Amino acid sequence: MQELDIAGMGSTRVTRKGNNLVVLEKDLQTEQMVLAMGPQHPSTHGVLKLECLTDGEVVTHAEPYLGYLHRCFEKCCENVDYPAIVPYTDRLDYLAGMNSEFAYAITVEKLLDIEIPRRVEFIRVIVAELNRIASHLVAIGTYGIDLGAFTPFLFCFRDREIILSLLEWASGARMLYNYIWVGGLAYDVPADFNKRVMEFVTYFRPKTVELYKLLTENEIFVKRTRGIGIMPADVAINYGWSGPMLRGSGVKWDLRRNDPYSVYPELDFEVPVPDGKVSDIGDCLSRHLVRALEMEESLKIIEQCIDKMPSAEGFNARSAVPKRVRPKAGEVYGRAENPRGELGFYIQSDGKSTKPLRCKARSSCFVNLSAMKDLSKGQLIPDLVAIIGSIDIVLGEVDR
Amino acid sequence: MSEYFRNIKTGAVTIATGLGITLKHFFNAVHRKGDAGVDDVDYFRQVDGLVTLQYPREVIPTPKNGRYRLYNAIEDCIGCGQCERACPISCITIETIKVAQDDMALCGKTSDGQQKKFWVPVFDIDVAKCMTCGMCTTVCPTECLVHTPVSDFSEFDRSNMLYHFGNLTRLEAESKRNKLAEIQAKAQAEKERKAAEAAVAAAQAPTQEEPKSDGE
Amino acid sequence: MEEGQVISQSVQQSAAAYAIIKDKFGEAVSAFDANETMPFFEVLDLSAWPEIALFMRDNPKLQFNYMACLSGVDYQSEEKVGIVCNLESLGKLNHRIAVKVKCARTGGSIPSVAGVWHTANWHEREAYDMYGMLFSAHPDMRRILCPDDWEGYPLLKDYKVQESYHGIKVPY
Amino acid sequence: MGLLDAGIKNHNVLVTSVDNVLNWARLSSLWPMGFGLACCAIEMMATNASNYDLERFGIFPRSSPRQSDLMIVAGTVTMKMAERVIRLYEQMPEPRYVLSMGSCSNCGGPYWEHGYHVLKGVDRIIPVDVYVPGCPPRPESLIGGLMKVQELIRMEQIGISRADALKKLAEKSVDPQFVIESERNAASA
Amino acid sequence: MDTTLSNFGNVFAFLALGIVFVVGGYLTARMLRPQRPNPAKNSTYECGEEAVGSAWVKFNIRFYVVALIFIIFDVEVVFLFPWATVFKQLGVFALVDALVFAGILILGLAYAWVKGDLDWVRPTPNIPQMPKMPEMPSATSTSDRG
Amino acid sequence: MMNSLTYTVIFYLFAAVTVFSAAFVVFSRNVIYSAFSLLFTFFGVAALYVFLSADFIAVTQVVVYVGGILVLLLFGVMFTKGIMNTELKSDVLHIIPGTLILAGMLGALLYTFYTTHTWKPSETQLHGSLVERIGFETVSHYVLPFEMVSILLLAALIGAAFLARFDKPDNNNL
Amino acid sequence: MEHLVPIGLNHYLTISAFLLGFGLFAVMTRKNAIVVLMGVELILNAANINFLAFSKYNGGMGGVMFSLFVIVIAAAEAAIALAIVINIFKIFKSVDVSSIDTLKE
Amino acid sequence: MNLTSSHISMPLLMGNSLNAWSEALVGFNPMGLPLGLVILAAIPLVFIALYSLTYGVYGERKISAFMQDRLGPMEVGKWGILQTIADILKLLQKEDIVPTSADKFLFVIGPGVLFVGSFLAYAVLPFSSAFIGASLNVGLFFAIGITAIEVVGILAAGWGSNNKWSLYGAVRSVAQIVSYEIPAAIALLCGAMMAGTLDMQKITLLQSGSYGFAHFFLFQSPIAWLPFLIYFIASLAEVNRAPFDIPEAESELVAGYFTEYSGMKFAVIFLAEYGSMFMVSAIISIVFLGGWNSPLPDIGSFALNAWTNGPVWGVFWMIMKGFFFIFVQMWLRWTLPRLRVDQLMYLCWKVLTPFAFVSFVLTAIWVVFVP
Ligand code: SF4
Ligand code: SF4
Ligand code: SF4
Repeated sequence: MQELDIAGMGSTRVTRKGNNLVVLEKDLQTEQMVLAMGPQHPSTHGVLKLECLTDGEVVTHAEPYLGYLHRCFEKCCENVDYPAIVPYTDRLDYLAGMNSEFAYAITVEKLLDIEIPRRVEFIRVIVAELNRIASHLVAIGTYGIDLGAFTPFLFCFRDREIILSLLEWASGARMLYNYIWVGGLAYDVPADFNKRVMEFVTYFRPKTVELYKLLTENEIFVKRTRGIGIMPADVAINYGWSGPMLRGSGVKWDLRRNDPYSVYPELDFEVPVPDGKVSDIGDCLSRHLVRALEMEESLKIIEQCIDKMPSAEGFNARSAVPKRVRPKAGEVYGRAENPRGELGFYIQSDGKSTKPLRCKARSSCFVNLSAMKDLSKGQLIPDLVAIIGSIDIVLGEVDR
Repeated sequence: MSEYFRNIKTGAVTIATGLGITLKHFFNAVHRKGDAGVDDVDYFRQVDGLVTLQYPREVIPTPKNGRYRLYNAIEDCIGCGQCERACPISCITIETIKVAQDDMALCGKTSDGQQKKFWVPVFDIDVAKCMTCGMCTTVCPTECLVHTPVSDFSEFDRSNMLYHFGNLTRLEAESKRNKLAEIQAKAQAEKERKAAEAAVAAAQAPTQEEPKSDGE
Repeated sequence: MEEGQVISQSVQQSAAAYAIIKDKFGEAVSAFDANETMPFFEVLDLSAWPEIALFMRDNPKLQFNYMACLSGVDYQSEEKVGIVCNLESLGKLNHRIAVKVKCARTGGSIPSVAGVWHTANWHEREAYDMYGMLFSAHPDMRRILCPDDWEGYPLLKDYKVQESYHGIKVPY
Repeated sequence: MGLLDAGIKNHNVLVTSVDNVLNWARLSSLWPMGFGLACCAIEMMATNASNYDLERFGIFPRSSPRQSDLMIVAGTVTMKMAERVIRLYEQMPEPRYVLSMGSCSNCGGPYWEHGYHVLKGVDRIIPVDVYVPGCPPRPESLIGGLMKVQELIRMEQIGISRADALKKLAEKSVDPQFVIESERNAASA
Repeated sequence: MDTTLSNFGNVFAFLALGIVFVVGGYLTARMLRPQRPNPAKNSTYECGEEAVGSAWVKFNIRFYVVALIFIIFDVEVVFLFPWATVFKQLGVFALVDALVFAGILILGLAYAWVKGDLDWVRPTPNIPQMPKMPEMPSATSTSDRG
Repeated sequence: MMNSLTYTVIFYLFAAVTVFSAAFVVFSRNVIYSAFSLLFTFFGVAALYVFLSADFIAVTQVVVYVGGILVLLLFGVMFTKGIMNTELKSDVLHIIPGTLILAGMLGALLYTFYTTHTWKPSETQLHGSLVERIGFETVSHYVLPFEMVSILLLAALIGAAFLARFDKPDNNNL
Repeated sequence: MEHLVPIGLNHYLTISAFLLGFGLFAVMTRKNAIVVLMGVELILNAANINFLAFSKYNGGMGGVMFSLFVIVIAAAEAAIALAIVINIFKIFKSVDVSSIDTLKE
Repeated sequence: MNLTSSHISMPLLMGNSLNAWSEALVGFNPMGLPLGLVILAAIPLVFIALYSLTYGVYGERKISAFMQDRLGPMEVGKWGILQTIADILKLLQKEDIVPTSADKFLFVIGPGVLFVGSFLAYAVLPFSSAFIGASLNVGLFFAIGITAIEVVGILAAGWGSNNKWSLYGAVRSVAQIVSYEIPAAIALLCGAMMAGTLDMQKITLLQSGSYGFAHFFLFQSPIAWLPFLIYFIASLAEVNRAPFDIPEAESELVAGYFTEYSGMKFAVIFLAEYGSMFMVSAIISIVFLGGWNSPLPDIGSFALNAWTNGPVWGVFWMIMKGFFFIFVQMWLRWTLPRLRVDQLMYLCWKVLTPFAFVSFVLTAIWVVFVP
């Protein structure tokens, strides 16, 4: 039994019994209620559990409980070969499988020190950016639902469906692709793929505007998110935030720019950060805006990649794929910019086996979510929902 | 005070914009999107309207390379076991029996003319476990193990999802196994005899390697 | 590292950062391992680790304000478990370094750095959950992913999964 | 004790037609519990969304188990979650159905071997009516699975237990091996 | 004459019908539905968790203030409705009367507004801070040195 | 012609609802039940007003008592007591004197009612609808009370708002 | 029995007497301040019934208007009284009327 | 006691305002129980009500689907029109769970009180010149006031469930309904002032005329749109519709005060909710948009208005107008995010109530000075 020091709770004493908070002594002035939000709750995006102490509508303490989706990724990794880990990485951040595969592939390639054909790199960037758009669409759509707007969600899913069909056409699966392999790709993209992607880009641009008008600009939406859940930049860095979350706090930090990999250095794109005009820096609205603007940047990247991509002639997507992945002994920490932030892999190889000795996934959601406890103190329940939504967690990655 | 009225105004204006958008969609509902798949040239030329696909009535074919149900054209399977080794989650179980020399013809060739050297009495795929990653199909040398784009195959009973592709019935397998064992026993006996002979005649060339059959 | 190999710029930066730390803490830290993929050093004096961490964060020449990752590792052959921290000076000096800390395999404990980087809080809990090392002075040392009453530390190399949990069979 | 509980033995025309109406109502208004666990849940959401639109069948997710008829176990059930799943299942009013969606909830899926913390099949804790394979199952497969649930409901009768109905269905159903056989023949043809 | 009464008789009929509908619905359902309660089924729903504590706690007072202000204006409206039916015939005097009446209450509203009683009190949310290093108990640093 | 049976039955129905629910309010040990059964009392009383041809007052009764006072009371119960059902029970003081007074008073009153014949009420007919009459009265005979009501309400509003202001965090320690 | 069938003034008076009695009983015996308030409301309702009954059976608008004012007063009283009760609760942690004697201090 | 109520010279439940339809049945008075007749007379009304309620649900699902590029119910009956019937029939068969820790009594009566409250309001809605349950002198006031009963039902349901989400939902809901009742009532007061009566039937009659819509109160005075808008917004809040659906906010409170309800009790709550939805739509169309009057004006010799008026047309117009507002409610619902509770109170007390007072003063002046 451990007594918790929970600020702002007056003389209410709380203890933890097993996995639950128990109110020991009630302060009669404000009686706190222990409220379990999740694991089955519409706004916890899966199976997160938030244990809240509430005083009326005010949340005085909210603690995330994880592990309801702990799927033993790291244990599985230690038991399968390097290439066979790829499908498991898909299942980390299942909304952005391509990006996870990408991060894993470049990490192992770093360890293996191999050269990748240029066309592969471009295809990887295209599919990863497409998947980033798809993932942001889900983030934005579900954020709409969290705040009570249902229609934007369906519009987002409608457009996401197109991306999924494009990716399925390329890779054979809709969500969990196993497409980016260590050293290459599973297959080359279909012949008409580039054309169809360009068509998608032209199709999608007006849709983002519509979405922006329907949701982001809506006064109610702005009022619900502006100034809520403010995270100062230095604390955000200290929390290890990355990706749109960190950029939402005004730090211009994007691994595609700041620790470039693949062909990103050759591409021209902006790293959107809030300017404090429409939103307060570091609040939920900023994070939402960053995501909304990033979709536009991804479209730009896709266009450039399709322009610059070498032709398919004489191209073999698996030409650099090693027959047997057995890296030399050593350790590596590789990372890539996922839609949710920095996805890193720490891999330790003993140089003998084809299985990693240790493969740890540093997941952005896990890290981003860890600030939840701090952010939620003193918020109203609706604001709590707005904050969780703006963190945009994917439990598969949080719990691994 | 002006703040107060400005708030009311922005609220009204943005709400009206939103309402306009949804109303546009509402009136657009007279159109329905066509059923071209994304691999179709016309995909992005379809009208903007209701996008719903009425699945059991209308179907957009899944792409050719779609990875859904696994299917093994067992006639082409040479029993090499690569797929089994490649599967990260071991949902394929293979048992092979070495084909006896005189059965070679019976066992047949793959469609590209390769002689099959193994009977595959057990080729079980547990599609309930399979994560459709495609590792097995990419390693298959004869491309007999493929993912079909058929995805809709739910079951009331999970045991129905264990697919048996083996090309021998249990009885046949039994007899083949016995036959092989016989041959092996004979070969063994031969070997022993030879070994004995060798022991007798100290300098003699070693016999051919023993064909060994293993369980899998 | 091998002779003659070109040391990339980032490794040089890390080496420079290491030099500052070495200056300050001397024997408490090991020699620098300047490999290409993940240059690191090890903290030999466990109790100095939070101090080193604080120094690394706050020293104006180091400013490792960002902890990218903290992974637990099982060094079975050495009879040790440890952590590997990937640190970075985000947006400031842009150099990176990895730090290793090891402790005894059973009943070992490592001082917590959750007071230096918030990130470490949950990561240390995860390392505890997976490897069983304690982090002293950690504000909230509980299991994080596995249930509280889970037996054993799953990522240890010699982990045996329990037969049943709350009456539900665990293995397949 | 309601009609649905009663063990009516003799089925006359009236009972059968009442049966048919009641079953029709149940199968036409299957409200699943909005309950997403993992990746499969995203596909479930995609199925609910515009492109496949489960609402066509009257399937309309509710967030409280009290108002739902169907539990779609969409994703990996872990040991930590298992008890919650049981509780949520129990909190659903009868008649209730369970659809296991995806390899993970069928039998642990990709994690069946090394996933120490993954429940190897949700049928270990709650009775499952229909299994939908896939990882994740396509929306089409989920719809197919839901049609299977409807088929099951159609089979149920007053005084006939779920198990009996399943047995009947099993008699009716085609051996998947047979289907595969024909698929094979088609492929070779 | 007493149309009031007869009309309220119809209202009563509606009341009776409403009750009949509800009770009838419950009874029909009772005839049809299965009833297999068990402790787990009858436990309180709390997102899949075991419910901790009861919901019957003293609720936050904020909603109460709303009801307080409401009741005052409610009574005001009660007075204005009869007035509304006749003021046309009574002319300016009645108008001024009611405006004074309403004016005084608007004063009350203004008072409450100025005093901030109409604001929904929101607590100041916590803004995350940099971590603080705990006091280092040197004893805890164990002797296992790497 | 006159359907006195229906009339009487319905009257007794509402009378019973009123009296029994009022009794329940008083004798129930559970404050929450008391409060909810007050709904039936108020509703029954409103029905009695209808029988007394006071339709407007009846609706006012529903609006103010049920919509306002009852909600206030319910909130009051929820905000003050709580925690467990058992704590909703309220103790009773002075039962015996209370009962005695109740019985005595009731007896006396009823005796008076049923023996007094000096009340020879004559039914009077009201012309026009009651609402309009009330409307006229408020701005003619009762104009002063009418305005006083607004002052009273203003005072109540200010008073209640003042009292309720302890809610503010800075006043929390009162 | 003949008293019962044609509904007259006495019926209303009887009902109001019951309400008054119950109300008084609550006010006198119950410790919970909120129940006491409920009792007060019952008494006010009893008064109202009488007003309206006499108004109906004696004519005139006085009773009706008075009952209206009674309702106003009831509302104001309930608002203030409950605000006070809640304040008392805040201070004394109880709505038990008998335990609030510290008021003297 | 000589006080026979002989003045009640008419059968109790047979006033002259009983509509023409039931007057035909007056002579038929078996066993001295005309009450039965009235119930008979009310049955069609009940059916209209219930039918509109249930089809409100269907409409909502279809409309939302079309706004979201979906098809909506399709498979249950042609175009899914049997969907709602299937839903209700299904709910009838569902087990009815009463949680152990709930307060049984309150849990059971909660939905009933809620339903009766919302249903009673239908008694005073005129569906056509000859079709009204009870033509009360105080009809409008009654319609406003009866919501109070719903409030108690909601509190009973929320408190009785002993579920935290339910309690939050109930308290939020009550606070919301109660506060929005003020602007709503003042806005309707403006309508009553223009009409000079509270009788719904009379209000409607006052808006009839050969110019069709021009007689509607909304177009009768230049300020009528203000109370109209205020009432519309406030009524959204009163029936917990988006953007004021915070009591049932799915993403926050699971299902609000009916989280624990299953089976028939849930169906009853569901019906009550949709019932109130139609009710407020009907009230707004009666007070501001002429109720059962045809909006079509006579154009020259085309007596469009005269042709499209009459008892049956009345029902048609009434239901059309009601559905129009339901459509607008859904349109808003499927467009807007949800407000937060403090914003909700801000909107009520600081925007709608002051504007309601403004419209009250303006209307009063308009009515007195502009004949
Ligand atoms: S698709 Fe993947 S999981 Fe399935 S059998 Fe093949 S290798 Fe195994
Ligand atoms: S890899 Fe292909 S040929 Fe080899 S055993 Fe598997 S299916 Fe047969
Ligand atoms: S079956 Fe596959 S897609 Fe579904 S939850 Fe499991 S891993 Fe994810």
